[in-house]
Amino acid sequence: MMIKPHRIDLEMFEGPLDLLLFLIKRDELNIYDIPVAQITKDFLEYVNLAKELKLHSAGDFVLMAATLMKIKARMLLPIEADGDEEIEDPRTELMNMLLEYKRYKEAAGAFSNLERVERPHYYHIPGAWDPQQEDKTAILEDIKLYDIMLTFRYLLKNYEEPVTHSVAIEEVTMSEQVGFLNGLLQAKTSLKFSSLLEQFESRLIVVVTFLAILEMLRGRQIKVKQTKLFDDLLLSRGAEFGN
Amino acid sequence: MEINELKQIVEALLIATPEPLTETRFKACMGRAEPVLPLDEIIEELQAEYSASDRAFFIKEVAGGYQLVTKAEYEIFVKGLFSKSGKLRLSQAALETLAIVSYRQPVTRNDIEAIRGVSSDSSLRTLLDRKLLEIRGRDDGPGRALLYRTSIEFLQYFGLNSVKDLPKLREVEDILSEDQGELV
Amino acid sequence: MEINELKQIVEALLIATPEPLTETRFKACMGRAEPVLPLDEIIEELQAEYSASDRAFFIKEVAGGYQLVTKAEYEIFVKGLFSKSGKLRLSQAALETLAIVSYRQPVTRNDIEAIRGVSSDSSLRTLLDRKLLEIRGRDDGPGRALLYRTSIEFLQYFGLNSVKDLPKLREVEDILSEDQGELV
Repeated sequence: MMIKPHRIDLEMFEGPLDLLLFLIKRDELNIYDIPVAQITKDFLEYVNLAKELKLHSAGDFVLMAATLMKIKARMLLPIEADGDEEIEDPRTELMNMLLEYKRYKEAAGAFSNLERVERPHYYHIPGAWDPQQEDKTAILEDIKLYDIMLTFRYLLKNYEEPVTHSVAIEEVTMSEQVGFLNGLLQAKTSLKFSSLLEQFESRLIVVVTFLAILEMLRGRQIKVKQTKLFDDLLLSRGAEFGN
Repeated sequence: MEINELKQIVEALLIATPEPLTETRFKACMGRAEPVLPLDEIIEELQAEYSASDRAFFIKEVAGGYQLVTKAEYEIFVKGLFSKSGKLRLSQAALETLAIVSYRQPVTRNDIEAIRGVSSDSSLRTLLDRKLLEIRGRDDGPGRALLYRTSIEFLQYFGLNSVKDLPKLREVEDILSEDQGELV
Repeated sequence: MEINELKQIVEALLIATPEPLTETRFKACMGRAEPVLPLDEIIEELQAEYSASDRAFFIKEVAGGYQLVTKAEYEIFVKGLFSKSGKLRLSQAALETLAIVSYRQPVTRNDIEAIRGVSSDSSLRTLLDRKLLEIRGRDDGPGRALLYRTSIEFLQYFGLNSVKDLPKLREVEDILSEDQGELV
């Protein structure tokens, strides 16, 4: 099935799990026995598109792509009958994730229905200010911790130390981040993705770095290992490292 | 105290209350006035009266109490009172996030993202802005992450009486057997 | 449009409106529905109806508009709604003061006013009255100013074990900075 994904298609999905569920349904795949090679190929097509489109959630798709490739690799390994230890299907964890996500996706649908039913009704809210009261300042209802936090943040931005808040917009390109990762991997044989994240102050850089990793992964300049789904990624040098 | 008097008092309370009127709150308002009927009996009488006199509103049982709401047929007029963003429908991402929080609360942001497989910052922000979620303390784990919970506004928004009335979450086994069925 | 229908629409609007219903707002809600009587005429009819049917509320003209309020005789019951109300209601000024004390405690009145840029006496008094803040000790500085902190009640209300559990600004930024990724 070689239907080229379009921008619209990709934006329909809430994330990599949603996209995988779609592929499984579209191709009538058995969730118990997912053909990993096929689904990885289809998935990567979408991910490349996400990258081109510079989607907000591209990083999450990259992570899933790495996971799929890892599962695919493990499926190719010969199964060694190693004593009476039971060998787990490398796809089990992914299957559980998909099923769990599907439950909540369905529940979201039920909430959406409730929302539609309740929408035409408006609650009576007594006047936010009490006409008997002389104080005409607005009374804020139901203050939450979040409001306290936002208020403090707002006050700090407006009244205090305005100099320290002049954050310069950082310009960062993908090729810069490729160079940066190359440099790091020259100095060290491997590095943790989480430790990379810690040094970036803006999410902009994080996303660009994600994209750089995908690029290098495709060019086999690096390898990515992950022991568990959504676990930390371990980056190391690939076959084409430095080229 | 006579039922008519009680009905008027409850009506006054429903007009003045900023949140659903519960039995507890009702008793607190009544103080030492005696004898008092249970709130739900008075509500029932009042509801019948509103219905008979063709009022544009009715009493809704929500979030463990009672609150006045407008009838659905006036929506086209009433919505003019609010800016568009006031009743914007929630996005699929926000609904998924809300579903996860509502069934598993209290949860951390990581818990949500582990299930959704995608960053959920912007949904969390929308839900906090709309007061459907609230931050409630911290996790005991090493990260001491912030915990999220649904609010009373969440119950009101979906017209639920309590979190026990949430739409049923299907079991994994059910989903599996259905999907297997489709393949056969 | 008939007067009875108009009365019902206005009633729905009065129930749902968060601020007094003005003629302008009423017209906006009616859109192109025609013909429409002036709001004050409809209000008059509705008022007569409420009075005849002994409702516990009436329509009050306030701030150039109309609002439903409870009759004065129910005041003794209604005030029970606001004693130790479940929801925290504060003015913007009081919220700002509370936010500063929460994050900067212990603080003096001067510290608060330096950040807010305005006198904060009355907010501090409100917050002390509501037991959200308390005075504990004095500053070591020359003025020996009083020091303000949040109270146990404050922690309980927000479900916190200690003030250390308040969300950190960095954690808020995480949620608020969602849109940056789209700039790539």
